[in-house]
Amino acid sequence: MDALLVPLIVGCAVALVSALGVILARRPVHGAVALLIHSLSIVALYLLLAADLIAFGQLLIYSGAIVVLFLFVVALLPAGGIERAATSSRIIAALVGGGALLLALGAVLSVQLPAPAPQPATGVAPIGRALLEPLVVPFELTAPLLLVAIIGAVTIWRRQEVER
Amino acid sequence: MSALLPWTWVLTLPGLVLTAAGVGRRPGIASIWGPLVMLLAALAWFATGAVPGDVVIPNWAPFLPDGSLHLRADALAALMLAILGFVSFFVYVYSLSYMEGDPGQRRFFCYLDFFVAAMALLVLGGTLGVLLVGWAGVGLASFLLISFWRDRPGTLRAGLDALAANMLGDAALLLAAVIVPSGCGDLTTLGTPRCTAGLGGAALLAWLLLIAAAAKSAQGPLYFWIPTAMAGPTPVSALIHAATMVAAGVYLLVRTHAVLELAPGVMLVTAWLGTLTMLGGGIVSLFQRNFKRGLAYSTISQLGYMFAAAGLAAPFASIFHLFTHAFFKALLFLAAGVAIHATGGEEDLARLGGLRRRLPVSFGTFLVGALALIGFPATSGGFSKDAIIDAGLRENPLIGYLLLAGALVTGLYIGRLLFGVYFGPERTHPHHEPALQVWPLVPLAIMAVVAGYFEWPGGGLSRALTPVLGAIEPLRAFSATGLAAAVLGLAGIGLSWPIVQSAPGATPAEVGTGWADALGQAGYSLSRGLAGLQTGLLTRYALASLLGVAVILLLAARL
Amino acid sequence: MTAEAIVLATTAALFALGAAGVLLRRNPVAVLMAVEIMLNAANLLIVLGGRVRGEVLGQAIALIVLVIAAAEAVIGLGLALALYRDQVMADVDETREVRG
Amino acid sequence: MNIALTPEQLAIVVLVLGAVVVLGFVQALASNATTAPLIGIVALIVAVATTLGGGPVARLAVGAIAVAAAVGLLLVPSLELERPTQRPEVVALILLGAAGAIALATGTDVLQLVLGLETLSLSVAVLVSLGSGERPLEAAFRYFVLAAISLASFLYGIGLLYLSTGSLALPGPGALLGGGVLFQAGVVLIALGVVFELAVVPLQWGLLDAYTAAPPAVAGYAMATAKLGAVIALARLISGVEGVLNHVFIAIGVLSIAWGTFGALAQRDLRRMLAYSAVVNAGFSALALGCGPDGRAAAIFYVVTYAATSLLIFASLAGRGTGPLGLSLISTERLGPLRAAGLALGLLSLSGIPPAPGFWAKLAVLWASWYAAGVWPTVIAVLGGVAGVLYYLRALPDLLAAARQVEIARPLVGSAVVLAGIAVVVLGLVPGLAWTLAGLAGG
Repeated sequence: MDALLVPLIVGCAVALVSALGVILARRPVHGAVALLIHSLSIVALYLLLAADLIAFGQLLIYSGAIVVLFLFVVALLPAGGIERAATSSRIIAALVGGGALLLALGAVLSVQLPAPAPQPATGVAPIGRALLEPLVVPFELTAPLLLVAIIGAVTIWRRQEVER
Repeated sequence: MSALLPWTWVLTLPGLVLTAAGVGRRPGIASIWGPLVMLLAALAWFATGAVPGDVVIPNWAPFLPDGSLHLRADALAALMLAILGFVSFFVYVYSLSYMEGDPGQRRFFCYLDFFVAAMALLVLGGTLGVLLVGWAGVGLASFLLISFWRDRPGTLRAGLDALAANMLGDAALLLAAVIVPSGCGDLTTLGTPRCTAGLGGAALLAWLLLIAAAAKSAQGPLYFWIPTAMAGPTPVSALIHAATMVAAGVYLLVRTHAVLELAPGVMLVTAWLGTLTMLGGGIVSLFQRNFKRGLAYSTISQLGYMFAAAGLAAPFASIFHLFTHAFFKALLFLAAGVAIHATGGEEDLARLGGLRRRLPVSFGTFLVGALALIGFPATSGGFSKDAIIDAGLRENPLIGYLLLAGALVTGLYIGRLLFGVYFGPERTHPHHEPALQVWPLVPLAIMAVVAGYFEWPGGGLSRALTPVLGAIEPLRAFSATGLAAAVLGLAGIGLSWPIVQSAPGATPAEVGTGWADALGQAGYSLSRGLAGLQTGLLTRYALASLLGVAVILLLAARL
Repeated sequence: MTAEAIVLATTAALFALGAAGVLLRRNPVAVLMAVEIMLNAANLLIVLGGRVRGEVLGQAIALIVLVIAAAEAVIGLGLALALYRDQVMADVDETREVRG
Repeated sequence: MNIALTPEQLAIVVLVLGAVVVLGFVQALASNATTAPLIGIVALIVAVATTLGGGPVARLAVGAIAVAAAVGLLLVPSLELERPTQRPEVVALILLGAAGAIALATGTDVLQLVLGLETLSLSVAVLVSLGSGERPLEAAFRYFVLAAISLASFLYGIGLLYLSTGSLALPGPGALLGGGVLFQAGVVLIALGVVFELAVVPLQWGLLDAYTAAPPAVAGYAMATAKLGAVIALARLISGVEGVLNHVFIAIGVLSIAWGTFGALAQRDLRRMLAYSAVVNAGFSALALGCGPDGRAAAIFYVVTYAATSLLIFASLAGRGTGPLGLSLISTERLGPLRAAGLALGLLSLSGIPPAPGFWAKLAVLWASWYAAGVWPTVIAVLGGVAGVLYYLRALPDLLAAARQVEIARPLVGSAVVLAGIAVVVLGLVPGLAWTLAGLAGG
């Protein structure tokens, strides 16, 4: 475990710094790149936590699809979507909101975690079995969700299309 | 008959449907039969032996302490139904002429039908839950009828004022209906030890009932809505804001007098509230410029008498005065309506005058009503008011003498209206009195004179009501107090002549309504401020939501 | 300080950072990126849960949550683009017809 | 693999299949306004039929949500869309949203809850955004972002719950004893995630604007399904962890009643007033949810009556555009007798005038609240409840006066008004019926 501690700390630090980059970048394209780094650092953290499959999922779905989608959208923005500098009231709001949340979560999370149970055999098969046995209903319920997302994206995009 | 009486509240509903559907060449003609049948049903019930009968459908609203659909037919309900049927029938007939040509005439009759149904349900209700249905229904009907002429300024505001006052009463009654222990809610057993065992006991229940009654009957500081309610058509003022609905508060106190008697403090408050409202309403009436408002304050004052009686452990005197008052006050309003209608809607006392020659029937019946109002011996008011003053002198002499003094005030204000409108120089040119408006006045005038003889000398009314109200002291007719009250009333009328001569129509006065206005203003300002927080700024929304989540998380998970 | 505690603290910090980003940014797309950070934090917590419990169930849950996050991003970006295209909003606090 | 579907899961499958069928013929259905909604209604009827043999929760949830979706579908022909040919897609979204609401209401673990919630909330966001004009789009985006934040905290709550118990099941009775702080925090975050769909203070902001700007035909559906799903889900969630959440729900309930009442008082836009009224009514449900078993039954009873009433009101307003609707303009709106009567009945029910169902539901909540929440919450709720007459009934005199004007009625809109109206009347005259069902589902 100790051998893991240093890379883990590094991974967490990268994740936090890149997240900071996302929220501080005035150019959305910079933000998207920071989001990519953030996503990759999360991939690393998953690997360190011995969650291999989900690490690959994150890499494919998040870094590969979602972040790229963000980059596409940013490319479509007029003038790169650059925004004005944040006013002081906005900064205060961010500090207060983030701080309050951190305080509340900190108060909750300051408990002793149970020692990790022995790790199960890794591999794809157990996860597949978990998805199809205890989680079969949630797994199936992703179908209507994705359907809504697809129809939604198409209809919103065609909302302003000129009728022929 | 006892099986049918509980269902008399549906009698006006066919009329409502027919009128709304456009049946009848004269709009509203299909509606007038419901009240007549209601009156006949109530009379038939008395005639066939007055056998009490209840309709109970248990578990109708199972989430209430007493959730049965309970309709009670007893002497008190039948008496109220008879009053309601009698007055409303003649008001309907009168309205056929009064509302003629109004584009909303059909709607007017539909509202009236709805009102009568709700009022009948109110008096037939056997539990707090059923009572509430009628209670809120009459409030709604009152709002719709006050705001009936939407093209006239201020009618919506007047209706909302009435709603606001009613709302407080509804709140009190609603609370009373949900806080009684399980299985309670029957109006006749509300005073039993089991039912007053809840939090707050009998005192809390009595307070809630008193607040509800005071709001409905415009007592004390809650009177503010009645004067503005006069914006509605005059037949409405006669039926709802004089004879029946405003008396529902008195009815409630009488119906639940057992609870009131368990809370001596609340009794005393009720008696004083009634007495002071009686005096205050009478005095304020003296300063009104508007004819109908002058009468409205008179109603407040007379309801004060009834409240005082209820607070003086004399429920029969209270309900007896309710009975006689319904006739003579409806009569006064309808007679006033003839004058207002004939002068083309003139209600300003400064512009009315000398109408007795052109409107003899209106004058004659108004005079009869005025005499009954001051308690002239041998008229209906004479009997009922003496009963209340006697109760006062017996239970609490100070209140008794104040009630006696009230007779003088009564004479003063009604004399002022009588002389101001029907005597003096003629300032308008009224057209004739329509027959349909005049002849409903006659039976009301007759009842205003003879209603007292239902009790004296035979004691018929008190005998019928004994099963409901308990033992009733016999009426002492033509007593010294009665004589004194009559003399004071006549003196008041006499003294009012110089007042009319010197100051025709003083400045309009509304006393003690400032708190309601201030409360309303504060509510609306707060409302605008609160709506201003909904800024449409995503950042603000997100900040507020996140702070909310953080606070709830801290409180809930750490406590 | 165990590895699990460090990751746990990181999830809380990431969650708060994402929230702060929503409050800080004006550009709708940037706001959505900040939301993605919050979703990532939640998913990291779930994976950590699987690790602590010693179950593969955590990873399976995290996979489903990834799907939810993807659906969320698609609709969010669609709405943001529609806002741009209609010239309704380049700043989340700029246009506010619906208020009061 | 052999999976036996429960009736409510079968209903979800039916609805999704219905949506797929409609989507398969988008091009063919785009020109005809009525065929797609009718296909959807057939799916809803089949879905209800499949749950007739299910438990009380399934029957109540599927039945009520199906009625809400059916009214929404009947209003599709008069829906104010920016692009009118998108009606088939709207039908599919309504069916899928209903499927999500059913999953939310009947889900047996928190992951099902979040998936149902997300399906519903995305479908609502998209439906709102499709309305004509810019107002709906703007409101939909705000709603979406706030919903996304709420989703993130919901998922974080799932993480905490899983971390502390290793299980995703809804906490059963006694779960509180074994759970620590992490467990409690997880449950609170999950509950707040569901509460978001109720639009109670302090999470009301986004939905308030969405209800205001949404096309009326969508607003009724969105309000009814979201609140039905959320309240039934919360009633089941809370039953295992009363101690943690009761105070929270009583507090946010009372706060919402006061907030919504004051917010609505001075409104002169009928639509905005109805949005604030949604906050008040959500407050009553939330208050009831914090009041023990009787309270939970009252909450379900309340939300059923509220759903019927708001469906009736928005069905009566369907086709009125997405702009503000001045209270004083009602008389010139030419609603016609049927819709004026529907609107009047709906407003009367909301204002708690007996014997409309809104009155009974308030009584039920107050009764539970008096014993469980105490004096002051009950008194505030009573006052907030009766104060409704001041803003709901302001439009009534004009409305009734205008009722005789003629209208150009679409038969489907008329049948939607009639369907919702029948629901309101039945709930008003036989309040015991819904109460019994709610008691079974909430107990």
